[in-house]
Amino acid sequence: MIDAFAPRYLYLVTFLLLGIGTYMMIGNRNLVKKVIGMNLFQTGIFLFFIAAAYVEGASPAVLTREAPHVSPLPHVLILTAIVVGVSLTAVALGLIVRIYADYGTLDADVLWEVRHDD
Amino acid sequence: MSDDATSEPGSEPVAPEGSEVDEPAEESATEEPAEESPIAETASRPYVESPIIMATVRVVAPFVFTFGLFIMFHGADSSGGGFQGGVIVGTVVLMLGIAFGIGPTREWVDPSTIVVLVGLGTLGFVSVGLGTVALGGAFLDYPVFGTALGVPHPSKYGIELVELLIGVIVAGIITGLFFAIAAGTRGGESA
Amino acid sequence: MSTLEFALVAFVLATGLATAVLRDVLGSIIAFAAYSLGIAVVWVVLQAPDVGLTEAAVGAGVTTVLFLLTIAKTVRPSGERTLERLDLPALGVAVALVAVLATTLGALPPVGGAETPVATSEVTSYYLENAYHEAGVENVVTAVLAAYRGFDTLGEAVVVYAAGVGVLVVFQREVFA
Amino acid sequence: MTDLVPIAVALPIVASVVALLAGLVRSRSGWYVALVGSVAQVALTAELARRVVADGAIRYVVGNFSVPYGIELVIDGLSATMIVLVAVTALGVLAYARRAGPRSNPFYGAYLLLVGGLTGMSITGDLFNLYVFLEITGLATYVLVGSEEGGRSAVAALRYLLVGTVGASLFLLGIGYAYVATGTLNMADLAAVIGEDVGYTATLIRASFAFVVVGLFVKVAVFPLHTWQPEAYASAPDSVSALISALVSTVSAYALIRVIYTVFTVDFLEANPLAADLLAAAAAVSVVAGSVLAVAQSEVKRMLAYSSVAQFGLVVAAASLANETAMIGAFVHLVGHAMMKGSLFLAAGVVATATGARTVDEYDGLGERLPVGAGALAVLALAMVGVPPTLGFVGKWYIALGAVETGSWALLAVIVSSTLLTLAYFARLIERIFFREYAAPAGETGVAPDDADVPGDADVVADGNGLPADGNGVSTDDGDAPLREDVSFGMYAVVVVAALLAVTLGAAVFEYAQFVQPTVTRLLS
Repeated sequence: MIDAFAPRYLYLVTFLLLGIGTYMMIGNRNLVKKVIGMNLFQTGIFLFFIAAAYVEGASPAVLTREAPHVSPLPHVLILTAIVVGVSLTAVALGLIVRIYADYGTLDADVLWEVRHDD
Repeated sequence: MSDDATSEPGSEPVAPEGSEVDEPAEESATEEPAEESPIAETASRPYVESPIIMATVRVVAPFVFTFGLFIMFHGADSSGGGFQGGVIVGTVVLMLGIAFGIGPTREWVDPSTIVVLVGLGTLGFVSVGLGTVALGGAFLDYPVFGTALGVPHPSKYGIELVELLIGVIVAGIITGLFFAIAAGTRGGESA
Repeated sequence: MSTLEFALVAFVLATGLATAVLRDVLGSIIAFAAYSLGIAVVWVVLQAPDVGLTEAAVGAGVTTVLFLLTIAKTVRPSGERTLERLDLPALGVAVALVAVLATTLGALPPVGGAETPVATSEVTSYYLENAYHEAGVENVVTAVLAAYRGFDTLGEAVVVYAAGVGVLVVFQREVFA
Repeated sequence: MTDLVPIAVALPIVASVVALLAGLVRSRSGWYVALVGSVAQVALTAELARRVVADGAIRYVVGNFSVPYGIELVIDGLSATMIVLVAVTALGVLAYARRAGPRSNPFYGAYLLLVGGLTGMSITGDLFNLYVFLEITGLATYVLVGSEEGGRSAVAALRYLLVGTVGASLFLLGIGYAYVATGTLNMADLAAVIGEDVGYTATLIRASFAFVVVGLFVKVAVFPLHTWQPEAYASAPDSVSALISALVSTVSAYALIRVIYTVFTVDFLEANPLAADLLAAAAAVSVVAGSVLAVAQSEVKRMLAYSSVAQFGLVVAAASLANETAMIGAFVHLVGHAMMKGSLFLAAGVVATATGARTVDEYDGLGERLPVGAGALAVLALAMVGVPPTLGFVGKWYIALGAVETGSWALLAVIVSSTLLTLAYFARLIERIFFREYAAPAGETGVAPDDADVPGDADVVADGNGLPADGNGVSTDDGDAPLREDVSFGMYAVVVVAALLAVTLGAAVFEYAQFVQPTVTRLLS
């Protein structure tokens, strides 16, 4: 059991981060914290890819370093995904600033109420 | 690594700002829209007026800027690249904004210049792809620069060019986002 | 796994959890910045320095500043409590998700193994063998990013551009003023 | 010259940047840039579609690399359908947006980005590249939803952003599982490796399938993952509601079909009958729940939004059958739904602009007050219900035939009941429009007449007529349209042309079926 688990514990960390992110997006009422949760959720997935690329004892995928190298492809994918993540965060925060200017609150529960009164 | 250079100036001085603003706004959590009042005042007011921070930023900014450029071109042969470099260059403007106030910084970096930079960066990237097509290769087919224009190491310089363009886009957007979110909304006027 | 690695992962999980349970948004943001730094170090430990550098610049740097600017523009819930009240339905969903995901744990290849499909794949070895020869750069990550998967990177640049356009649309402006 | 393939993505992006930069020189110039860009995009995609008809599928590798290493773009019959649909719809909605707005240049920047993102999603043959374009599309959609004045659209956009990001992230996690199992990302290569080396019943492949499908279900808005959708459609500006209701879920559904059948293949569904059953079950629930919720809405745009939840259930049901006829039906319905639903939103926008009516109750006696708008709306609604010989009927007919061929009687029952349920919510609307008396509430006179605008719109007339790029030289019968204040001729023209097309295009479906037949056969082999 432990033998099977130990080499894969990073994947479990991925899952836990996804769990925390999910909890924050649903459970936290403050919109900013929901966006933080979204970031945690995404980094959880990044960990999945980077852990998959890792090879014990290998060096980074730079050819001046000696072989063996870790796989560069997941790193490239995650670089792109990080950029996507920060772009989404920026737009989300822009929306939050506007919501606050209009409603004066960032409480998701209150905002749903306000919306239904429209 | 660059962690300290990028995160430190950001997190420290802005922090007290949050605690100041929240009091007047908290009770307006009802129907009343908060209008412009908290926004207008924060946008015009410099963040901190600490001479120490101003002096530090004045000294550090050129180095961080150079470091950003270095990272931007460094990606070919070791870690780094346009995106990371662009972020660091953008951080310089953030530092200036925090040290000298957003208002003066915004006058110094003209807002429409940022839009132009970002637009030209994006256009430039697409044009590299279209350019290789025009030279008879595939989309983003860098070796064509070598066969058609005689550029030595065409792939390497193609990659560096793309990294530079990404750096320009990213630095511009970071600066722009900083200004835009710091300024907040502007009533109902649609531009 | 070394003690260092273990401590690092524990730090990441602890700061991640702290962002969720701290009621004060500022505290949550600071915890998130610490979390980002921690995870950036994890990337470096896992031999992904490019990703580490980006995470440090983006997660701990830009994202944190944007979060701070946002709460400076908005409101922090007043601190009558330090911790958030536990939301049971959300916890249920989160636990269910983790449980479902955990069922796949045994099927995943061990981390760090040299015989995983990722490490032995034709694509990986092709990149490592041909990057210098075909793309002319020593950093294979850069070669794949800008050359082999240049179209993705164009998309990435467009995403960044889209964020800029998006914020302009959201604020109904023409320039970043 | 196959280089047109990446240019189909590059062109809208360039146009988007030009629209943004033009705003610095002259504000409100974005619409003209978008017009030029969209016309060029229609021409480009039409040319690509013509080549697919003539020479079969086009495969293109960006950067001249070889296949699993570089990113491959593929245009076959189905992706050609999508890119033409995207381009034509974007152009059509532009004719409406000329007067209706929003008018800022960044808005049109985002508008064109959406076109670029959707085109990229349609033509990519690489799983991760699909994720990138999914996110470009997502970002553009979120901000377009949030482009309306007032807080409501911002709240809806933020909610959409959070839910949509979770969907896209789950999709990325699904890619991760597939990548960890195979070490490759090219769709065709993935299919080969999964079939030969990994096996269809491997846990990682099953997990990958589950996450990819759930992630895309969020984007398609299948019940119960649709929660972002009604508010997003209802609170966006009318032109945006039309554009995204017509395109975003449609291309996501296309991506779902593409991933299921190109990456996992029919063999996966055969090896895992439970997966196909779950797809069908989700579809059935979506059809019923979406329709019931639509009946319960009082706001017309929300009703139309819930109707989409139901209609996409139908498409997913067709996709789960793995049958050629049903698959053709799915695509006919995707195209038909895009056209009809987009136009219904535009028609609702025309009604709201001219009379201020936004709820079902306010539609009383609309037939007399606004005969053209109400008439077009009614025709489109009947086409959506599936009254022969409309486009809506033909799509459902093909799907039903597919269900009969595979002996899926339960799904057949769902399809038939979906027609009745669609009738239930649209009949309510039509009854109010034509069989109720208008009781003017005190002080309500619609929009005050301020600017007379007919001459200024001469150029829009041309766009309205240029819209149906797919044949059928329909002349707009607009003579009787009393142009009310703020409803431009272009707005009327789009809606009327779409209504006519919804009725007449049903006849062209047979030729379309012949066109996509080879692609569908290959997809399902």
